[in-house]
Amino acid sequence: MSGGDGKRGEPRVTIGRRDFFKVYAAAGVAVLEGCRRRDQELIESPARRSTALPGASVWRRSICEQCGAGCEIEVRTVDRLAKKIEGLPSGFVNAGGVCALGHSALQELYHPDRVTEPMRRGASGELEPIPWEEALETVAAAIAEAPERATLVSGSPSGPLLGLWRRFAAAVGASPPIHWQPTDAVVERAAARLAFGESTRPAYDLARADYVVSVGVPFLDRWRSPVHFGAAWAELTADRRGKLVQVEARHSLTAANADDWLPVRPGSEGFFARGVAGLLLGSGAVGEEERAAYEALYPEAPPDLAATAERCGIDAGRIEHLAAELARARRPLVMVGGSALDGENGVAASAAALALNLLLGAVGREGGVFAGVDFGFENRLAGEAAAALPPAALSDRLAGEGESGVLVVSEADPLHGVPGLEAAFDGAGTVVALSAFFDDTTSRADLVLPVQTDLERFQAVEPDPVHGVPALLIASPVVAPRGEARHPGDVALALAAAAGSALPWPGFQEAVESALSDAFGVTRAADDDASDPAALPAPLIAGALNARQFVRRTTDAGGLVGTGEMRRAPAALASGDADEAPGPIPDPASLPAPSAPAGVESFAMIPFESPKLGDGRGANRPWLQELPDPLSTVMWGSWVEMASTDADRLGIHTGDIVRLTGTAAEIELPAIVLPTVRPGSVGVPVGGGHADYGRYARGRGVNVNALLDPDRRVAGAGAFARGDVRVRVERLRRPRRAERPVIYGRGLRQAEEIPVGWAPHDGGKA
Amino acid sequence: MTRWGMAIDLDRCTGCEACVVACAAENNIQTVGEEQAREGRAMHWLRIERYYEGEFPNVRTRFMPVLCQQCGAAPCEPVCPVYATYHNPEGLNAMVYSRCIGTRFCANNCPYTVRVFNWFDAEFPAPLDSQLNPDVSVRPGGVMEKCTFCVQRIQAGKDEAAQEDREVMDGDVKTACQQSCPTKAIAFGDLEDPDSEVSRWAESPRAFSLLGDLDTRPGVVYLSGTEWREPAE
Amino acid sequence: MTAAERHLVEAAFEQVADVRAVVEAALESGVSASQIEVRSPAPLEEDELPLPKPKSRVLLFALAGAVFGGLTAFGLAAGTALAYPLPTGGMSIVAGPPVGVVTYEGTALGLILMTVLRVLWEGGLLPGRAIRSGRGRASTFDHHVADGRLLLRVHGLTESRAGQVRQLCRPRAVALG
Amino acid sequence: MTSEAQRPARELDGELLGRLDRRRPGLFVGSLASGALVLVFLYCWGYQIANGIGVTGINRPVFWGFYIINFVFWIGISHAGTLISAILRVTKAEWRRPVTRSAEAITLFALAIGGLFPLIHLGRVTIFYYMIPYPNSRMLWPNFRSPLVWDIAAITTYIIGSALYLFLPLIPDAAVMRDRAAAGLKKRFYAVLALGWRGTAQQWHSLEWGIRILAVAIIPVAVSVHTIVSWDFAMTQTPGWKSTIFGPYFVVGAIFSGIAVLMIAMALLRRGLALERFLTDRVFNNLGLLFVTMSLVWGYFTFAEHLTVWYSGDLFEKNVHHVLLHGDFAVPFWTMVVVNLVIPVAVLSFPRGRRPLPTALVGCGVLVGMWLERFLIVVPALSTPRLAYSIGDYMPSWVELGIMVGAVGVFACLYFTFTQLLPIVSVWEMREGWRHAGSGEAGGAESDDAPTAVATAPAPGGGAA
Repeated sequence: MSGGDGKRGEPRVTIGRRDFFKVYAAAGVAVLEGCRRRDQELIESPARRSTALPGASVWRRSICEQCGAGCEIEVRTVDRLAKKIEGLPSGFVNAGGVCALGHSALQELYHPDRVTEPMRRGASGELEPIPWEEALETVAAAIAEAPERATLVSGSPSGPLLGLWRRFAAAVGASPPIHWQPTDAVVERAAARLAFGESTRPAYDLARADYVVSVGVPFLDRWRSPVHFGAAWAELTADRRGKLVQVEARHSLTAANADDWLPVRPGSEGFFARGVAGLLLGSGAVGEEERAAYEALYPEAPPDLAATAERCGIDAGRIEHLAAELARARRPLVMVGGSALDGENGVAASAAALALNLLLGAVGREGGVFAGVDFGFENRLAGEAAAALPPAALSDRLAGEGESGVLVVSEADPLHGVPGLEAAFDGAGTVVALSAFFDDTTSRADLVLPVQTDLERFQAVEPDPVHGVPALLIASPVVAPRGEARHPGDVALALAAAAGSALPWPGFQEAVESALSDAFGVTRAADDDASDPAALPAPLIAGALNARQFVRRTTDAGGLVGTGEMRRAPAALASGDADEAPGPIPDPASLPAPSAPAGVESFAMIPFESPKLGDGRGANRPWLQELPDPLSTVMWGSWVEMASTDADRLGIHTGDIVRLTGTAAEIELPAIVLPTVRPGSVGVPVGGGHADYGRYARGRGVNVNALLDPDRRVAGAGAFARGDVRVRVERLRRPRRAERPVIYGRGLRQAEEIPVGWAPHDGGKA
Repeated sequence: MTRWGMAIDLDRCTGCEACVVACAAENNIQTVGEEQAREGRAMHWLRIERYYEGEFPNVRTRFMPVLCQQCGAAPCEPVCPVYATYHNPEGLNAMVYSRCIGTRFCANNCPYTVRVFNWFDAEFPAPLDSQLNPDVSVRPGGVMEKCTFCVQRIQAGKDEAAQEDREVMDGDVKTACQQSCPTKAIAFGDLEDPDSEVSRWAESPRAFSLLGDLDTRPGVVYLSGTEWREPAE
Repeated sequence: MTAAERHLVEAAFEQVADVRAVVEAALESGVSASQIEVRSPAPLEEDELPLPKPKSRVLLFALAGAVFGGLTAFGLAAGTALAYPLPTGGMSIVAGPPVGVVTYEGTALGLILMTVLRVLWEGGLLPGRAIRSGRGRASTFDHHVADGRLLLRVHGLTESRAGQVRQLCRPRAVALG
Repeated sequence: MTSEAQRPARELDGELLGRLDRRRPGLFVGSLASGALVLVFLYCWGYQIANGIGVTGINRPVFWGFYIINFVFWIGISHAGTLISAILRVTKAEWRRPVTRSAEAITLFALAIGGLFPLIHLGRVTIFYYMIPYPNSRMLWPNFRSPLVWDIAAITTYIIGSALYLFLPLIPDAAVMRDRAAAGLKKRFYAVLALGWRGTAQQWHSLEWGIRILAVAIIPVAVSVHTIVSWDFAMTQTPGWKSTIFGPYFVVGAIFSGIAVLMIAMALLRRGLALERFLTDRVFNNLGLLFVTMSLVWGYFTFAEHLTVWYSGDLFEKNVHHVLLHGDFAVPFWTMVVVNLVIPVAVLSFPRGRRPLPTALVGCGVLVGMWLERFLIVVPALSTPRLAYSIGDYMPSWVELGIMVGAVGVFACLYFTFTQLLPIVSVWEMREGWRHAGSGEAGGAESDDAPTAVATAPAPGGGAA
């Protein structure tokens, strides 16, 4: 099930953003319905409560904000406590599914180590509770003192919230906030600007392609929406219709499920894309128009097969085979992301992979790649404020900030995510953390402001591009907030007011409502609650509306005519009148190959996000800690994946403690020897080794980010480069009892085979 | 008569383990902590078995969700001295926690090793206990447990159908794992009803029973387009 | 039994042969066999003394106990299955082999219990079942038995007859009373 | 029959009684030391009940561990006594006389401890009575299809039978103790035990009938007990357990370990109580022959068990077989083969090896070996389940070790106490034997306490198997 493309095979209609808003305007009232009441009122409303008998289940609709995917969920509540999260079957992105991380939002909500009251570091150095007003005034005063030296960091996936922080920064006179977002999001935009001339994240129509080459995209692990792409993958491969080829150095879960896995050398993905382009160009299967578009970007001759095979470290035959199949496929598609864009050459590499779609005619085509257009609500809330800065700006700012600045970190944990920031933090003046937990950053802060988690707050989310259809998801709170936690948006507004630069809204919800009113030209007073009861069954909370229903309602009302598909190709390619036409871009094939340090045997370390802990956000949930990693089956800790051949040579057995030595630091962790690791490389999951983050995460595992060099950047993107790090690996010892990795499939070291008996099913009769 | 059954399409399973967490959330399964998990005492009712075939770089990875197979002729049932596990009329291997004295005989006799044991009393530090499903009892220490096919959901589905004065229809009851599955690899329903989704899946030429030669007559059907071969020497 | 016949003679002997001689003489002198009781530290052979052989129905009771135990166990196992008809593991409601095993053990248990009960009953060893006419009562001469001697007790004698018996015993007895 | 012929018997009698009267400080020290182990046992069990069964090392998939191993081990040891003494009684082996009592006591105490282990093993021991059939408000009775309920039936029968089989022949000896004791608590205690035994002809007659019947009845019970214990394993689907040979294999193993412990106990008693006159070299020779026979029979069964598995090629069975013979469990497996088969045959095949000290040492080895055998039955099969993903391992915790060692203490404590309180050599049976010897044509009792022993001891092990 996919949203927004009701009629398959119809001629594509591209709509400009302005038209799009017009189309949606008629349905504005429906959206506003979700914004009518304040959260507490909603929960305490006698009318609502009458439906909720003691002990009876009430299902409330909400948005999952654990990542930026924008899965729509229903939350089962009993006696006003949240019990269970399920995917909304009509969900725009998830169509009923929820991932492991999404389920665990309940344990975030009810975590025993939540921050529930504002705290300030007292004279003793301990954090002590203080009243909200005092906390706000303290922060506001600090910002007002030297606003130009204030640094804001926001990690929320919500676009409108980021817009609000931008507005806040502009109002108080601080520099624009730093958007603490995944590397992919930053690099993809930069690469799309190069390849497609528009800096929108590409949206991939995986489900309707028939031959997909995924260059490093771990879309079944944790990338954008594993739920959506899982379903799309199932559709792609159903009845062996389509084929997925994973081109990735590490054997990720996606590689494990792919029909073919090409374990290219880490960092050589761009070279690989260029090599494949060369084969395609030479195959005669490429049309003139596509050839011209491609060669406009890459005037140089692509590398030949032998050079590609050599650089990528894989069999030339396999590359040739892949190119031949690509050329033959009816609806081929090349995706790029994950480890392909983690390295310093990430932008060039992913641009090269994206550009393959030009060769294949896959841009704007069904089963191809589209422009992942935002709804624009970030900007509506931000007004004229300057754009947010990329993550790497943080260490630049901290490095140059000097003593007395204020650092406000909202819903982000940069200390865990980036090495070397510790020292810079010491230099920063007052550190203010808006957080629900004492994570690495928060526990280091001078002031801690408790914020609400997903299910406690009013939500307005522009999801990551999945369908290529812009959407805004809105939901009311599901349960009352714990303790004194507040909405981070409300905190921003209160801070602005306290700093004497009050913004025009009393709260975040009103800000979103106001933006919707502006967008659709309707008044907030409009109310059609009674007009369409079927769409909102009584037990469901009015207010969680998604773009899909929005469209349906609009369609029912006759407001949306002849839509066809609403997604579109990147503007530059579709209309040809973009501001910046794509021109020649850096050829990754011309970049020098990374050289191994001489003398010591070094491994390419691939940090990766495991499906369960992600970037570390999931590390504080017991469900996720005790969830076995699907491939290594490790629970409760970090590990390093090694190839059997390397392990044999170094005398390492599964469970042995090994030391990884990088340029600046070393870490010790248990080895897991797998037959799927590319020799010469090691994989280490990120997200472990929190200095704090509640009882389930504290000190659990190892933070692999310690090995990264904070000065390495993805060129041209403002993101930290974490790919292709060279490390030395040595065996330390057999593990002590308490060090042994917790391996769920304990027998796997003895039996790698499948002992499964066959028999036809007989209906299970007794 | 109803025979509850489940079909799992291995060709659609990505091994993402969303079902495993969904199951824990629905069924109040305790997390045992690092030390206990290291001892092999993690309590997942549903596990994703991962197997590799072949050598690098031509390794094939297989995932197989394994849960209680709700056998028609369940080896776990006769060995229980106190009828704590028994066969209910709808084909479920029901567990009566309050009767279980913890001999663990049933677990030894389960060819699928899907039974898990509460080695200690469950701990849900407040307010994590706010999340507990009121429809499912929290098991005390010393008691065996396993997948119930979300029997509380089956009961809820029946109650709802009874209130609406109708039979339980296919699709009325969804297990937590099935509901959560992003790729819709799980079907659940009545195997006696030839029109149910699960029956239709079970008719597939790809369908097979896990360890079928034991003739335990499982209520879980697996579908796979490629053969799961037995190990060589 | 009259008061005059209440005299009791007890004598401890080292050898069975001595007892045999005394018993033979006593019987000849008109003492009834039923008046004579010999206590020994170990079982005597059947023909060692010219006294009537004791009778025992232990075997009969043992067999009856076996039948009773077997039937009880069968009823318990089969009855339980019928009362709680749970077809576990695809087995039939009353599954033969398990019932057989339980019946087997029940049979053995019934047999053992009845055997012991009957032994105790016959030996007058059950509480409240003292043997009539002073037999089996504690004697001041019991320690002789404990030390490995034989104890001859002749009950229900008149005074004169008691004197006679004493005379018979005197030459051979280790102790006499 | 002359008085001269009786004199040695009187002397022997006096000597035996003298031994019973003597103060034995060694026993007292032994009781004290084993009493300390009893405290260890109680502490560990109490700790486990208070904290949960999780204080053990068992896990998934090794759901059964040391407790079940020790259960089988002790039940096996319990076959020392009742079964062996019953066989010897039924076959009228004269040399049984000094042996039976100590053997039967071993049975009773081993059985009591063995029967305790399944309870220790329970997840919720506080409601163990759910397994017992009696009318109750829960409206459910036990499931008689479960081998565990068969176990309860069999062990109950066996423990009652063994206790009575120990008790019946003890009544005359209790009377001896009663009559030799000075008035007081001690006398009252023995009086209660003696039940008013006077040694009348009727009492002896009934007692002999009773012993005869019990001896016959207890043999099939003993066989059934260890067969049913084996069925706890053999009735399952588990590879490595599902075996038709397990019934007789377990019975043979039980008798084997029973004889081993009997040999050790007799060597200790002979030395500790200076019973050389009664537990003669001849007794040890005879038991040694029985011992080596059982070793060979055990070896035969072990070979047959593993040969069939190896030959079958069954995938899952072979996995278990592999870890046993070549894998993680190879060291204990081959150790077991050495101490259970190689050493006994090498030592006991020679008359010099069948003397008290060597037989006792071999017995110690066999005890270790038979414990390992039970370990190798329980753990490898469980840790190698069909679905290889769940393969696991097992390491006992200190609680399990404490209870295991403590159980030995409980056994020793009970045995020392018994030995102190009651004649460990059956007085009346010895007297009976001397009388038989005295009346027989073979001559005086001093020449040999059991002249017909060899002739009347046809390999009882064969009967048991």
